[in-house]
Amino acid sequence: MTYAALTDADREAMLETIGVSGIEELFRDIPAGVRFDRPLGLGDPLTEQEIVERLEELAARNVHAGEEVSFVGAGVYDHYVPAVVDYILQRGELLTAYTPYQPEMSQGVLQAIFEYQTVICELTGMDVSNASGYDGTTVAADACYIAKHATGRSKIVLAETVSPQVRQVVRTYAPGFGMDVVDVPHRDGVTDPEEFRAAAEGAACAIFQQPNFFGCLEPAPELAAAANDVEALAVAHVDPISLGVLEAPGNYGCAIAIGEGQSAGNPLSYGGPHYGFIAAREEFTRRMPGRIVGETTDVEGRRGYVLTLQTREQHIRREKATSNITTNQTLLALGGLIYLCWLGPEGLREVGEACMALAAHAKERLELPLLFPEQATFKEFGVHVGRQAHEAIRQARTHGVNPGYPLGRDYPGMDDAILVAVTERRTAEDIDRLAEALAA
Amino acid sequence: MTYAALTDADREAMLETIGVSGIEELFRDIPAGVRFDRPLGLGDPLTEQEIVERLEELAARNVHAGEEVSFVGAGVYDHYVPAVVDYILQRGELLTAYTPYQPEMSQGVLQAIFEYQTVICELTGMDVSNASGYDGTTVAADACYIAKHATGRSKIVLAETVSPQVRQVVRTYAPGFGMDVVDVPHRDGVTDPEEFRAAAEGAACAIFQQPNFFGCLEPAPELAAAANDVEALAVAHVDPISLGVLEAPGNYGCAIAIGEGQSAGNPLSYGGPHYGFIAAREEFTRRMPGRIVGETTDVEGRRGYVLTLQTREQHIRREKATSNITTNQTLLALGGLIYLCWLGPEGLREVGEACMALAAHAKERLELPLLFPEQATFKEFGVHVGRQAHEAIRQARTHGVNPGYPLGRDYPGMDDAILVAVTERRTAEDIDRLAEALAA
Amino acid sequence: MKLVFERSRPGRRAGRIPRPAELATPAVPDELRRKRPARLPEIPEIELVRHFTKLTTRNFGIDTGFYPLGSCTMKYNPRVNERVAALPGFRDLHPHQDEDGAQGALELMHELQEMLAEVTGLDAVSLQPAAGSQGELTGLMLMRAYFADRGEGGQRRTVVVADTAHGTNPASVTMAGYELRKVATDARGNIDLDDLRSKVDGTTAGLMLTNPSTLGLFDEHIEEVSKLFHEAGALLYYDGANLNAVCGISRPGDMGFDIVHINLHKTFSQPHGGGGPGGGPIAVREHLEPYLPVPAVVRDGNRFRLDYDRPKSIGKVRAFTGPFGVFVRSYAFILAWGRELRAMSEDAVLNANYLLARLKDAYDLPFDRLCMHEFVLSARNLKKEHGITALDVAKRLMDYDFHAPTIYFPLIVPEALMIEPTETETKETLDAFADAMQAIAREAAEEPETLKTAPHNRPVGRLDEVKAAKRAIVRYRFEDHPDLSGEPSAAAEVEAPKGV
Amino acid sequence: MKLVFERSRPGRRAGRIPRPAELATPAVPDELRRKRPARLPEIPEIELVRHFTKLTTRNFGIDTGFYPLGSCTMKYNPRVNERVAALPGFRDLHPHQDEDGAQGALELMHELQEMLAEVTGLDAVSLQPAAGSQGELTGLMLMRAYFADRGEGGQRRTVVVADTAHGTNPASVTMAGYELRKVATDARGNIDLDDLRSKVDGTTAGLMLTNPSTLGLFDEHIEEVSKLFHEAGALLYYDGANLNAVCGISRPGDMGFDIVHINLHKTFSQPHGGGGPGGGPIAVREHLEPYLPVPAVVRDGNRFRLDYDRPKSIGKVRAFTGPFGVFVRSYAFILAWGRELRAMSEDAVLNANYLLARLKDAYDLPFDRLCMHEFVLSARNLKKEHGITALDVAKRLMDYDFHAPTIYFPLIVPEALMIEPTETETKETLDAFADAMQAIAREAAEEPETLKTAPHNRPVGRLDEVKAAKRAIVRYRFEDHPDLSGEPSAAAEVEAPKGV
Ligand SMILES: Cc1ncc(COP(=O)(O)O)c(C=O)c1O
Ligand SMILES: Cc1ncc(COP(=O)(O)O)c(C=O)c1O
Repeated sequence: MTYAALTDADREAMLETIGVSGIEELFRDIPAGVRFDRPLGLGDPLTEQEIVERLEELAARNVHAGEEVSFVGAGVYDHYVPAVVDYILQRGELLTAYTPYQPEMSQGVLQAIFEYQTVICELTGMDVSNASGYDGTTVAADACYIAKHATGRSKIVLAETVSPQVRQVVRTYAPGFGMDVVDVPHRDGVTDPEEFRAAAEGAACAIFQQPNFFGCLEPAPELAAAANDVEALAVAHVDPISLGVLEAPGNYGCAIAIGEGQSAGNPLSYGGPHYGFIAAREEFTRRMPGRIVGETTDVEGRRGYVLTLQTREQHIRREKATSNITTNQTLLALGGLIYLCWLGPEGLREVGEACMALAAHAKERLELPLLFPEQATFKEFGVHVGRQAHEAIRQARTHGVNPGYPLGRDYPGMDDAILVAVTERRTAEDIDRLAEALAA
Repeated sequence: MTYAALTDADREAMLETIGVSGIEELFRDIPAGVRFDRPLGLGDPLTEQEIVERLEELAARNVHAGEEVSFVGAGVYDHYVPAVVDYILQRGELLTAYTPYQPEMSQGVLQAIFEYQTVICELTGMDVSNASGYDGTTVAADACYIAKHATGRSKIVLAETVSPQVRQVVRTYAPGFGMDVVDVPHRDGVTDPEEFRAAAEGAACAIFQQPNFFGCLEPAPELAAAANDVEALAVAHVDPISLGVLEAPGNYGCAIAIGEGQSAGNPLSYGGPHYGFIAAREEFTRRMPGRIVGETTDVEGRRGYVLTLQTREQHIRREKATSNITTNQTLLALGGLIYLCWLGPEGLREVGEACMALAAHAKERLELPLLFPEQATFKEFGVHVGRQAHEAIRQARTHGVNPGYPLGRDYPGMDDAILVAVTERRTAEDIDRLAEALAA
Repeated sequence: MKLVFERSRPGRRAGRIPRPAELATPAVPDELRRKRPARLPEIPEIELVRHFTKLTTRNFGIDTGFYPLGSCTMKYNPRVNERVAALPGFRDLHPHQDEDGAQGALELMHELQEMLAEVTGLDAVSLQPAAGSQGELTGLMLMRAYFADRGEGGQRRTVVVADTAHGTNPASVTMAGYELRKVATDARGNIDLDDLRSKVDGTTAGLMLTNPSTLGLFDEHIEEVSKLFHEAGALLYYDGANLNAVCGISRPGDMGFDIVHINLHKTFSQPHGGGGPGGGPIAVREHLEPYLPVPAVVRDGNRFRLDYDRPKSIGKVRAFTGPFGVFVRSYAFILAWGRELRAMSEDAVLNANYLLARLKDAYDLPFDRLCMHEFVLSARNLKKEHGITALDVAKRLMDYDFHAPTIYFPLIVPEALMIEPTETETKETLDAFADAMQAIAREAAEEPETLKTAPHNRPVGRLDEVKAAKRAIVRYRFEDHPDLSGEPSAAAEVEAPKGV
Repeated sequence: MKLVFERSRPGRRAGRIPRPAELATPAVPDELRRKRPARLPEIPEIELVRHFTKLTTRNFGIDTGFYPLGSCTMKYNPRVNERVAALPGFRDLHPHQDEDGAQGALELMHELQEMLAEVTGLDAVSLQPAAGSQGELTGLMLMRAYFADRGEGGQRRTVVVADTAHGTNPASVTMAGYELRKVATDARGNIDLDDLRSKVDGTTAGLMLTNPSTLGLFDEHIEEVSKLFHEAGALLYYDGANLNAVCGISRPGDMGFDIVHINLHKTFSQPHGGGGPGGGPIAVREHLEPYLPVPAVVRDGNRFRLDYDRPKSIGKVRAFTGPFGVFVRSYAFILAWGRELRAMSEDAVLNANYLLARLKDAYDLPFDRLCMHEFVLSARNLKKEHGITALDVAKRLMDYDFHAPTIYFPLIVPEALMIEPTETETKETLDAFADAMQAIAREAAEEPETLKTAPHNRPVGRLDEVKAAKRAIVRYRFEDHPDLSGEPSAAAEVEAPKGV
């Protein structure tokens, strides 16, 4: 009863006011046949101290990124999250608030979301962003739903170089949308614009990823042009951390930009909660899923912020809504906002450059055959390790180094390939250790 | 330049407004002979990420209380500090405030200190508490300074069972106060009231500790009576955690109660910062050192809080002040306040009882000769380990158990004795491990 | 107050990034290189902290005060949950970590699955969905997969949803490719059984129901309802948003539901963070387990692992195994209550009934029954008599330092005020709220203008939502604002004195 | 707002303590047993969080806004420092841990000692003192020990202190058993050399000086001053409260000082927490090292240890090795600036001079020189002409959302306003503050009542300090307040609406 607020005396007085004889009577509308009449099969209630002990015990059975030299990425990255982010997100006025339905009570979170939307638009070169999606996979499904309604078409084109999990989620959602998915195979680690155009013929949208899952730089402007040629919406899945050095999708013709926000301001947290972002050109504003904050004024003409364009949403449009999303990932998105403000334009460029420089160094230092030696990469790249990747990983981990992600898990024929991610948290010495661990 | 807020453009504009040609000119009043004209011998500026890496590296070279089963106490104790304490103390409005000189800007901290003072008075049975002293040692010196002025006498009597560090600090301060210190030796682990009375004859104050440094329960009411008999101020040094089960000093005739607050709401933190508390009977109010918060009203009659009785203090009374203290330990004291509110009267009793129960169990389970088998104890007790204590400790630590504090460090002839502290964080299984480690 | 962009000055910065000076950055091919940097704000860290600190003080959370937002279960969010979620072993664990380096995380998830199975009375749990509405969609996908597997895929086209349902239910039905059948509510607030019978047939895939409903009422005919669907070969989906009412008291599985989602951010205390995150695990009956998303978290003796080998699985609905940090908090919350969880629901229901008893004379009560964990009043009489709407009541409550209830929902109640106090509020708080609500009802008669112009002491007055939708300004328009960089003096930036 | 005791109700609680049920608690002898429990509040955790959250929102910190409290160096307190201080390896380290289990802590302290020695230009450092004023006292104890050791203990009885000195200096002199000799300030704000010569003789143990002084002025004759004392065989003590002005620019050791305290909570960014903690390490010249407190933190090759074997040591001034958590933060802060620390002091001095330039026409400037990191204005003209005091100016600044400067200090300046902006403020903030100060100077002439009745928008109006001292209510008087437990209804607890 750790969090109970009533005393027995309170309960008695309250039951009297209600006019019932006991707690049981409050449940009289529940048919006898569906009442639960044994104690729940849960443990003894624990005190705070015991809860912490139990959770520390479980946490200690994990090997976290601070306990080994980790080059694991593949969609979730160990970038540094500054202390200000944690601090602000822990402030109760923000942490313990619900969705800002009453704007006068929630100007803080509303303005912050408006700032977040602006930052996402700036990063991606788009006109409108929502307040966040669940993660980098579900925003891809969202983009397809927009495209379906915007184009009246039902084909989804997915480059094979898009993150496998994104592709799986799109495939899971597609049948409900009445859509089909077509894959475009990679050619030497990147997508061929001609093949992409051919596939996109008659498609609602065509999705590629930049940098792609292999870490390679796609010919993104050409891919967008290919989609545009055949009037499929060009959708770019981008890593926010790359957007200080790589061009914004809005600047090379994409209709929609989506991505996993984790790399910008969220901890690894075993895969969640993180935030997905989705931004689009102005014409898609009223097809966007989820919450959007807009600027307005109060009765005295003061600037203020509210949830807006709500006629898109499920609580008004119900079965005709642009999406069913309600709870999103606002807190994590605001982590992203604070992080990106902390970086500023210079910092964003610097973190991108630092990753690139370290990754380039790692490529050389490892002295292993590259998976796609011809391609430019950002912070991640594939190498052949000359044996089963999971075996190499297992062995390297005994040396305190986790070398990366085994690509064979998703791509047949790549059983000897590891995807190595190098963030600004890794050093030249770490890379030496990686080289030694993989050579061992 | 991590925390700089000015840009070069700002600097130029500002220098122009000032009317100087460059930064150097601002320092023209500094005689050439005392200017420093080389770069400071410090390292390269570090980024936040690098700072964290460096500090993590250092932290990893310590063995903290979560990494071994620790029974170390001897003045600082591993009690559980709930998450609410950390959270509130980290809120910037409190964390980054200075002493509340402008009460209208600082009602939060002022009211909280007023609440803290009340809680300390309640715990100790006293009438007035200040806003905190540095720690449990310096408040003993403070008590002596009060006693000197209140009695016009210059002898300090210290039971030998008072914490060695407290005694050392009193000895360090005494010469400046023009006071002498007399020790009263222990008899079988506690202080003899007759000897205490004899020593207190002509003394300004007589200080004992309850529970004492050996963990034993002193005949505190008799010691207080002994001091009172000869008109020396009776000063009790108490552990706040014990005051749910042990009588309050104010209720058995003490003039002043002091103590180390750490056990109530502060982390171990390698010995600081923690808070010392000092509370006294009403007649000593105007002799109290340091900040005191009082209740008042504003122009409209609303209740409010201010720093009060300031004519005691150094910024007004200067060389005639009751103390030189300015900066104290408010934040830590408020940690204590929040912790004690979290416990409530029931919780305070429970934590005391839990410690006693576990310690009593440990006494039996260890099957080692007790140092003072005749004495009742609270959460700590001494045992003979049959060899050099530091050797036994070293060995036990190789089994992951830190059995306690080697009493020989302070008490000649106790080289084979270890002071074992058992808090509510230890379990019966931990005690089994202790028994095994000491038997090994 | 200023936007963060309006605090920006060229050349300022907070964060810096270490970079080994010796390493060169490879050139990015020109056509891929960013040409114009994103206009992120340039501010020092002190300004960043002040800006976001100030924003939070313009926000109201459970930590600020009473937050009776119906259907949202705004209970105390224990601080210890934040402490444990921040343990490096959880916070810094990579989701692609080898299973043997993630045994603690896997065990936690497995145990949470078992806890949720016990509370819901069902057999198997997937923690993957990110929120309630994704749980719904996932549940409907399970229905599709189940019927497809049985060869009834083409036939089962419709899903029945109550007219009191949350908007996510019909929206999920559409997104899952089903057709909606809406069923009415009867005079006691139960599903109208006659109407229901006319909506269920061989085309029915299932029912989506919240029970207790969004009216805060337990459906007295739930057994008949369940029988009706099962006899038609259809499945029952339980929208678990209101689970806080019935933990240990009545289990969805025992009521006959086959699929349940649980909103971890409601019943199990995950803080909602101003919009999310949440968690929407789903629990299902044994025969639906094969269709659950992959990977499943399974136990082999003392080892835990991720099982991808589920040929009938619908696939993945989000990345990895779900919002793990949310699981840590919910798990910690359930540990705190343990087998006494029933007492939590009891107090939640008691608090709601107490408030109801204190308020039913001052406001209209459309369904005069004992409620469960929440209840719905109507301001229709205030509107008729004094022109005071539910919105006015909500705004006026702010002047009393309370967050407003949910309003205008459920849709079948005009001028609805949906009030959910949760179990963590004291009697004094409930009394203060009841007093305020009663005072407002009096004010409606005596000084209606005060209500219509409320709120009066928030950072902004009543905001114009229509204007916002019309103007659709959804990001800062740098172009409409002066370039502040060259601004000569800051005189203009002195905010007007707030006193006098 | 309510006191926490006024939220209490019997039987409520937040924390619970685990206790192995099988173990019996031994009885406490009756005469030692607590009879009546302390009246700690009884409240659930949600109320605890709300109460203390609300208290913090009634407080102003650096995180809230500009805090130019002279002599307090209210600079940005980096959040990363809180992160590192909370690392379990520091936070949960027992001070009696074996040295081999505390090598990281010892190394950190040793390195911090070296950093502080470098910044002060001295040879040895003790981190033990808990704050500046304890540093002072410790320094004076060192003087005593030093002279006693030289056989001059009886002779050296006096310590010279400037009339601009902080109150701690004279108070420390008395507590250390010395007699005070006060020395005057000359027309340029330096020590009056003539007066000084008359105060220094064979009885002099030393000087205590702040340089730059509390006027924010660097003593132009510091070399002569130092010579005078050293020639008299006396020692010089540097009150390091103003060290933020001179890091890397001029070092106390090079100025001739023998003992220095450093306020870690000023120059080195330890947050002050509404009153403390702080840190007051002292740095000394080699010949004073033997007298430093025990234990010393020393290095033997790659190992660090605590050295208690210092026969000439004054002893201990507080427990253990000092406020370790403060060291972690200050160390992290110094790492951030590194060898560029000089730039910190340069910006601090630049910011102060800029504000001075913008304000010296609107207020009286008693010493018309360039300042260092702070400066002192006087409101004496406003007082003479309009009856407006420094206090009125301070209170009125609150209406502009600024914390007030230090006022009525140093004592030699009537109606003093002592302003220290620190290096972490932007030019816009300084401009906004200067604009406000100028506006207030105008208001003093045009609408003096507005100032005299300020502040106008704080949770309370101007508070009556005289009444507080007279009534001396320094704890909650349960006896004066009704027992709330039996209170029938909470009607009385509805706070009045704040709007309308
Ligand atoms: C009854 C009901 N169903 C579904 C949902 C959607 O849940 P979520 O916000 O977790 O997506 C809500 C949320 O408010 C709800 O109240
Ligand atoms: C000039 C001066 N000296 C000494 C002190 C005392 O320092 P502390 O508060 O750290 O004890 C202060 C503090 O304000 C000060 O400003």
